[in-house]
Amino acid sequence: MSEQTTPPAEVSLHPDTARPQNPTVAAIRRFLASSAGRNIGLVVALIILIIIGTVTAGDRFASFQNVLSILRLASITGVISIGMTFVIIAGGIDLSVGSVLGLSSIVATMAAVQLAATGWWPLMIIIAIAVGALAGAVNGVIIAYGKVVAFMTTLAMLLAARALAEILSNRTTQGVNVRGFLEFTRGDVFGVPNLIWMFVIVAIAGWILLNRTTFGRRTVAIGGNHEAARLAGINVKRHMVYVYILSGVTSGIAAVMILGRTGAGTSTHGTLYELDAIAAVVVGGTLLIGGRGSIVGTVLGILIFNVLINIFFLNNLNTSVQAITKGAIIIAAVLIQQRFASRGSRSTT
Amino acid sequence: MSEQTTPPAEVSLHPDTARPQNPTVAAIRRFLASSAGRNIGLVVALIILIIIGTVTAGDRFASFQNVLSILRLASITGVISIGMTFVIIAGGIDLSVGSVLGLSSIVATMAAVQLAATGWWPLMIIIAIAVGALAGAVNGVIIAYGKVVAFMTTLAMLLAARALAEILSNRTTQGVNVRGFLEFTRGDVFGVPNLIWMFVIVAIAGWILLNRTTFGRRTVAIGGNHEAARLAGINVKRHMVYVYILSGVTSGIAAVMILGRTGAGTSTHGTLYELDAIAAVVVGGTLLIGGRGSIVGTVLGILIFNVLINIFFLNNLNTSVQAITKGAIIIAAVLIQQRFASRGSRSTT
Amino acid sequence: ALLTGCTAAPGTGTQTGGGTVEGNEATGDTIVIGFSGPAADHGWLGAINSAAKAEAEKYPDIDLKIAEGTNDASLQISQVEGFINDKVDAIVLLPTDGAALTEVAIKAMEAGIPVINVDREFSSTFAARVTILGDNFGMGVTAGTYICEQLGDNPDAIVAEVAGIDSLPLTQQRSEGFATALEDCGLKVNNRVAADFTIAGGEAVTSQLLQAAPKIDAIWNHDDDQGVGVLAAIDAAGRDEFFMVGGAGSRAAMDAIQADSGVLKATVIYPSTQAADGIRLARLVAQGKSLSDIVEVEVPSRIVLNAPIVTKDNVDKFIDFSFT
Amino acid sequence: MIKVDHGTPLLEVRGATKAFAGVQALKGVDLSILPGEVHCVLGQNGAGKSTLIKILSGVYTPDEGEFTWLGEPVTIGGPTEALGMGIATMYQELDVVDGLTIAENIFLGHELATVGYLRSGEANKRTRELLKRLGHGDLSPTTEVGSLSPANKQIVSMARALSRDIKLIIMDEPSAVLDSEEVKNLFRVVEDLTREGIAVVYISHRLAEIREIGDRITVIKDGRSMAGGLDVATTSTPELIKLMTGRDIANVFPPAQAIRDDAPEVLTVTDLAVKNVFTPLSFSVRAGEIVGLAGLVGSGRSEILEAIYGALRSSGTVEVSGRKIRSNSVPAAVASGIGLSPEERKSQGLLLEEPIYRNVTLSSFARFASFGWLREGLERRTSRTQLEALELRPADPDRAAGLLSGGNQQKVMLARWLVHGTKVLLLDEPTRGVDVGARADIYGLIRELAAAGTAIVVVSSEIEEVLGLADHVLVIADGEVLTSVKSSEIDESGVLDLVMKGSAA
Ligand SMILES: Nc1ncnc2c1ncn2[C@@H]1O[C@H](COP(=O)(O)OP(=O)(O)OP(=O)(O)O)[C@@H](O)[C@H]1O
Ligand SMILES: Nc1ncnc2c1ncn2[C@@H]1O[C@H](COP(=O)(O)OP(=O)(O)OP(=O)(O)O)[C@@H](O)[C@H]1O
Ligand SMILES: [Mg+2]
Ligand SMILES: [Mg+2]
Repeated sequence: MSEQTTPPAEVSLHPDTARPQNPTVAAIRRFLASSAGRNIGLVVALIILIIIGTVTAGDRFASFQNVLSILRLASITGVISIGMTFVIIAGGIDLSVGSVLGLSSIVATMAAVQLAATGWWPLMIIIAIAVGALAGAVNGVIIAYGKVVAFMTTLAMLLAARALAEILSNRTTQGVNVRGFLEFTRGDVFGVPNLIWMFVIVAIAGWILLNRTTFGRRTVAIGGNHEAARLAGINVKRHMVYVYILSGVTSGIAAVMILGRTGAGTSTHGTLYELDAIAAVVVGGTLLIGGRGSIVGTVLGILIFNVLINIFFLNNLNTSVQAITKGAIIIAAVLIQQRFASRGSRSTT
Repeated sequence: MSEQTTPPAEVSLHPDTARPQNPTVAAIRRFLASSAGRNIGLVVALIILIIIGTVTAGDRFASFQNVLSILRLASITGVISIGMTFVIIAGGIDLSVGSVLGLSSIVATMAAVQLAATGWWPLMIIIAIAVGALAGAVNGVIIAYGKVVAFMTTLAMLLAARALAEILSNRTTQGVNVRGFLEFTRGDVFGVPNLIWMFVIVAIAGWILLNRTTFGRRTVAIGGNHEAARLAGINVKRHMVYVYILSGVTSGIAAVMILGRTGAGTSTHGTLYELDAIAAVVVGGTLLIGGRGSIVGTVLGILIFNVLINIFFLNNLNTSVQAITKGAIIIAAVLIQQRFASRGSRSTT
Repeated sequence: ALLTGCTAAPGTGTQTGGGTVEGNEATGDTIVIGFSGPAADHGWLGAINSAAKAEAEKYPDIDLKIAEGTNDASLQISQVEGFINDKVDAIVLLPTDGAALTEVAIKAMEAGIPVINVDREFSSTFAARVTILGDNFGMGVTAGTYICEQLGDNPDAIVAEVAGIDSLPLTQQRSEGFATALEDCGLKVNNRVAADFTIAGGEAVTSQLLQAAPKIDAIWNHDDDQGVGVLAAIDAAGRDEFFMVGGAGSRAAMDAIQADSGVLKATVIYPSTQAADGIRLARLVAQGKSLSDIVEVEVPSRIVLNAPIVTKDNVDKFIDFSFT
Repeated sequence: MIKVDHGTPLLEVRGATKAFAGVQALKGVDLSILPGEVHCVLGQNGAGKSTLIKILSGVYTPDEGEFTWLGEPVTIGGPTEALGMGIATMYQELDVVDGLTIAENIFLGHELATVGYLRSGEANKRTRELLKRLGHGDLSPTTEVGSLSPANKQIVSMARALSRDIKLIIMDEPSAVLDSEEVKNLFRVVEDLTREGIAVVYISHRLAEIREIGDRITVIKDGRSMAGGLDVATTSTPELIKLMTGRDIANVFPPAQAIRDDAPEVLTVTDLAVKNVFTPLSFSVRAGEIVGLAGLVGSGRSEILEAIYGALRSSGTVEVSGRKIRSNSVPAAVASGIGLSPEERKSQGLLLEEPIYRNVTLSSFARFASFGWLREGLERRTSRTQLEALELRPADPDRAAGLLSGGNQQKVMLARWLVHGTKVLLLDEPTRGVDVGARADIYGLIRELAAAGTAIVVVSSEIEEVLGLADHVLVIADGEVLTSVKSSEIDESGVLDLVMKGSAA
C-alpha cells in the first residue's frame, strides 16, 4: 500500500505563463473544477431521481414523512460513509465497518444490561464508540506498522469482529431496554428525528475536519502522495492509525444509531454496510486510489442510493427488476458525474 | 561532433551491479527477489498449515482422499481467481465474478433443458462460457470506453447479473439431468477428479498466458504504467475489454464446474466468491494497484485458504472461532509473505 | 390459542370448515396489504414470497405490496415506515430479526394497522395482532426423535449435523432442539458443520464433513435447499452407510424420499406457506372476519405451526405442499 | 563537426497549433528536420517542447498544422502510426514499466512472438546487443526494470527506441537523470545514429550539451517558434538565451560571499552510515556555508541527504546547532530545523493536485494552525508573499502545483522551507529539468539563503553546478567520501578524475 503512485493524468502541465481567457468561461471552469462543481453531476442525478419519484409516486414520495423516512434510513450508512471517506482519501480501504458496527452494538447492549443499575445511559454511547475506536486502532496499527495491505487487514477484521460479536452475544439478539437511551435516540428536535441530526452533525464535523483542519490536510496529503507527505515531515504511520480509528468511531456512532432505531443489538447488524459505504463514497467522487475526495459528494452519494431504494419501494417494483435498474442507475450516476466533472479528457486512443 | 569513443563499458557506474557483495548473500537475495522467491513466504505459510493439519487431525488430514477433497473445493474459486489475477494485475477489479457464475449456471441449465433433445452436452459448457464472456465484455466496454470506475461497473454487474439470474430461473433451483455432462464433470482421470484437472489446466494456461505471451506482458504493462503502455502503441482500451472478458470466461468455466459438483443451477451460486477470489489474489502477492502479480501466488493463496477451512472442519471448530482464527491467519500469512519477500525495508517514519 | 396442523393444506382454498367459510371467501372491501421479508436468497425464502404472492392473487379484494427482501433490519424498518406512511390496511411481516423490528411494528399497530408477525417472533406482544410461527426448536426435536427411533438401539452411533447459517437464531434453535432430542436416547452430535443455506455451501461443507467423519450413522441437514448440495457431496464421495434427514420440505427432497433411492429417508417440514397464511389472516383481520375452522369469534393471536416428519410412508400427503 | 549533405527534409512541420482545454500550448510552430542531423529544440519550461514532440509521436492530435514526411503530406494518427513511420520517442517522463524485465520493456508493443507466444530467447539476445551498443553490456535483459536506477531506466528507454526500425528519434531531456559520464555515452550513441542517417531531435536545458552535440537549433517561446534551423556553430549563447527568454542573463552563478570565521557549526554529521549504501561519514556545515556533494549517479548522494533527514534508516548521529536529533524520524528532523528538497519533485516532493499554498505550508502547520484549525487566509497570504519574493509568475497560491513548470515547482519546494524557517537545507538536484532563466533565479536564491545564515547541502549531477554553488565539496564514489576540499581548490576535470578512479577501485 505504500506503492502510491501519482495519477498519470497530471503529467507535465505547466500553464504558468498566464494565458488570456474569456472571463466567463474562466469563471465557469473554476467553478466546475471546484469541489462544489465536481458535485454538480451528482446534484443533477439526485434531482432527476427526485423528479422521477414525484412523477411516479406523487405525494407519497414528496411528503414530509417520506422524506424523514428516507433520511432516517440514510443516516446510519451515511455516518459510516463519512469515516470511510477519510480512509479512502488517505489511500486505504476499510471493509470492516459493518461488522465493527455489529460488534459495537453487541458490546454496548451487554454493557447496558450489566450497568442497568447505575442507569447512566450515555455510558452505552461511550462504550459503543470506544469499541469502534479500538477495532479501528487495531486495523490501523496492523496496516501502518505491520505493513499488511489494508484490504486484507480489514477483511480479517470483518471476519474477526463479526465472530467476536457472535461469541459474545451467543447469537441471540439482545434487546435494549434503557429508557433514557431509547428516548434520546428516538427523540426529535424541531420535528426532525435525532438520528438525522446525528448524521447532519457527523457530516458537518467531517466536512470541517477534512477541509479546515490539519488532520484533513494531512489525510489528503498522504493519500495524494505518500512519499511526499512523509518527506514533508508528516508522521504518516501514526496518522494512518488515526484515520482508521476515525472510521471505527463512525462505526461506533452508527452502532448507537442502529441500537436506537431497532432497539436491539445483534451480531448481524451492519452486514454488507461496507459495500454501501464504499459505493456511496466512490459515487461521491472520491478516488479509490486516494488523494482526492469530498464529504459533500459522499452525502450526495448516500442520498442518491437511498432515494433510489425509496422510489423502488413506493412503486412496488419486482425485486429483481429493482436490482437491474439499480445497477443501471449506478452506472448512469457515475457517467453523469463524470461528464460534468471532467476537465476535458486528454488522452487520444 | 566530438570524436570521443572511450568505451565506458568497463567502468561500472551502475548501482545495480556496483556494490561488492558476499556471493552467497547475493544469490539468496536474487532468489528472494525472483518470482519464486516472492512466493516462498506463502509456501512457508502453507507448510505451517499442513503441519498444523497433520498434528491436529492426523491421517484424516494427510490422506489422499482428504487432499482430493481440499482440491475439489479449491478448484472452483481457484479458476475464478486466475481470471481475477489478470484483472487486478491490469489495475482493475471485478466484483461481479460470483454473480456472473450464478447467471452462467442458470443459463446453461436452462439451455440444457431446452436442448435435451439434441443431447450434445458440450453445448452447455460453451453456453456457460459464452454467458461469462458476454458479461465480461459488457464490464470491459463500460470501464474502458465509458470510463466508469471498475469498482462501480462491476458492482452494478454484480447486482444486475444476479437479478437476471433470478428472473430467468424464477428463483427456483434447476437440476442438471444431462448424463454426459455429469459424467464428464464428475469423472476422474488417473484417480484425480476432472474438476481438479480443470483447475490445473486453467492455472497452467493462466501462467503461460501471463508469463509467456504478448497478452500477459501487455496486461502487466497496462497495470504498471497505463500511459507507458499507450505510448508503446498498445490499444489499452481494447486490451482492458479482453481482460474483463477473460475474467468472465473463468467465471463461466467455474459455473460449469459448480454445475457438475452440485448437479443444479441456481441464482445463488457464487455468492460472495468475489471476496474469496480477491483475497486469494491479494494474499498471493498481486498488488491491488496493478502492475505486478503472479499466478503461482494466487494458487498458493487459494490453497492456503482451503487447507485452513479443511483444518477447521476436521477439528470440528465452532464457526465463530473459525472466523476469528481465519482473520488472524490471513494477517499472519500476509506478514510471513512480506518478511520473506521484502528486500529490507529502508524507510522510516 | 395453539393450533397445529391446520395449515397443512393452505392455499387450496377448499377448506371444509363450518358455515363461515363462504363468508370468509366472499369478496369484501379491497384492502391493501404490505408484505416485507428477508432477502429471498434461498429456496425456502423464495417459496415464502411466491406463496404469499400466489395467495394474494387468489383474492380480488387484496392489493399486495411486496417490499424488496432484505437482511438489513434498518432497511426493513424503513419499509414498514413506508407502509405506515401509505396507510395500508394490514402488514405481514417476516422480520429479519424479531427484536429489531418490534418497535416499528408497535408503531404500525398504534397507527391502527394490524401487523401479522410471521416466523420470527417479535419481542413484545403489543407488536402484532396475530403471530404465526414455524417451530424451529420443534423441528430439531422432530429430526432428533426420528433419528433416535432409527438408531435407538445403538448408543455408539455417530450422528452428524449440517446446519444452516450459524449466525441466525433459528439455526441455534434447530440445533438445540436436535441436541435435546438426541440426548433423550443417549446420542449426541458428533460432527457438526454449518453451511449457508446455499447449494454450493451445502456441497462444500458436506464434502469436508465426510472427510472429518469416516463413518457416520445418521445426518440431519437443516435445509433441503442446501440439501441438493449435501446429496451431491455424498454422491461424489460414494458414501451410503448412513441415512439422512432433511429439513424444510422441498419438492426435490420429497421426490427423493418417495423414490427411496438414496440416503435421504425423511425430512422435517418447516412450512413455506407461513407468509401465505399471513396474507390470508391479514385479510380476515382487516375485513373483521374470523377464522373458520375454530369457534373463536375472532382470529386467534398466536399460531404455532407443526413441524411434522415426512417419510416414505406419509410423503404422499405432503408432497403437493412442498416448495420448489 | 561532420557536415553531411542532408538533402530533402525528413520531416517538416508548418504552423502546428494545439490547445488543451483553455491552454493554448502551441500557437504556431514550424520545424524542419533533415536526415542525419541532431536538431535541438530549445525553450523555457512550458514553452511547448514536449507538446510538440508528443504531436510528432502521435500522442496528441494537433488542432492545425501541415506535416510532411519524406516530402509526402501525412497525418500522424497515434503512437502506433508514428512508430510505424519510423519515429521513436524517449519521453520526458520515464515511460518504462517497473513490473517487466528490460527485454520486455524494450519490445513492449512490438513483441517478438509467434501467434502471441513470446520468443524470449531471441528478445533477450537482441536486448543484450542493444544494451552493448549503448555501452551497457553489464545490464542483464532479464532484470526487472523496477529495480533499476533512474539513469538505467533512461538507458532502457533509449534501447527501446533503438529497437525499432527508425528514421527519427526524439529525445525529450534525456540527460536530466544522467551524470556527465552517462551523457558522454549518450552522445556517442547519438553520433553513431546520425552517421547511419538517422535524425535526432534533442531537447535539453543544458546549453553546453547543445553546443557539444547539436547541428541546428529551433527555439520555441510561448508556443511559437522564434527561430528555426539556426546553426549551432554560428549562434552565440547569449543570443539563444535572449530568444528563449526575451531577456539577457548575465552571470549564472552569483558571486559567493565569504563565510565569517566565527560562523557557528549548524549541521554536524558524525559517523552516519547506511548499510550497503554508504560507509560512515562525518562532516559539518557552518551557518552560511554551502557544501556540495559531487559524484556519479548511484554513488549514494541522495541517500546521504535522506539519512541526514531521517528518511532512511541509518546509524550515526546528526546534530543541529549542537543538539542531537532523534534518529530515523523525519518529523524530528523537520522540528529541529532541517528541510529536504527531494530529487524527484513530482513523486517525492509535491502534491500535484493540491493548490500551491497547501504545498508551501505542508511542513509548517504549527505556524498556520491553532489547535488543528487551519487559518487558510494566513496560509494564502504568507504563500503569496513568499511566491512573489521568489518571483513566481503568476504568484497565485490557488493554482494546482501540478500545473507549474519544473522551475516553478522547484521554487515551491524552496518556498516550503523558507516559510518553515529551516536552519539546514538539503537540496537534491535543485535544477533538474529547470530552464536557463529559472536556473539563474534558483542559484540566486540559494546564495541569498546562505547569506542569511542557512546551512546548505547541495547534490547535483552537474559538476559545474556543484562547483559553482558550493563553498566546500565532498567528492563521493560508491558510498565513500574520496576527498573533502574547498571548491576553489578543485575543477571539473579534477572531480571527474577522482570519481572515475574511485569507482574503478
Ligand atoms: N495534457 C495537458 N493538458 C493541459 N495543458 C497542458 C498539457 N500538456 C501541456 N500543457 C500545457 O502546454 C504548455 C506547454 O507544455 P510543454 O510540456 O510542452 O512544455 P515544455 O516546453 O516541454 O516544458 P519543460 O521544459 O518544462 O518540459 C504548458 O503551458 C503546459 O501547461
Ligand atoms: N530502493 C533501494 N533499495 C536498495 N538499494 C538502493 C535503493 N535505492 C538506491 N539504492 C542504492 O543506493 C545507492 C545510491 O543510489 P542513488 O542512485 O540514489 O544515488 P545518488 O548518488 O543519489 O544518485 P542520483 O544522482 O541519481 O541521485 C546505489 O548503490 C543504489 O543501488
Ligand atoms: Mg517538456
Ligand atoms: Mg539521487
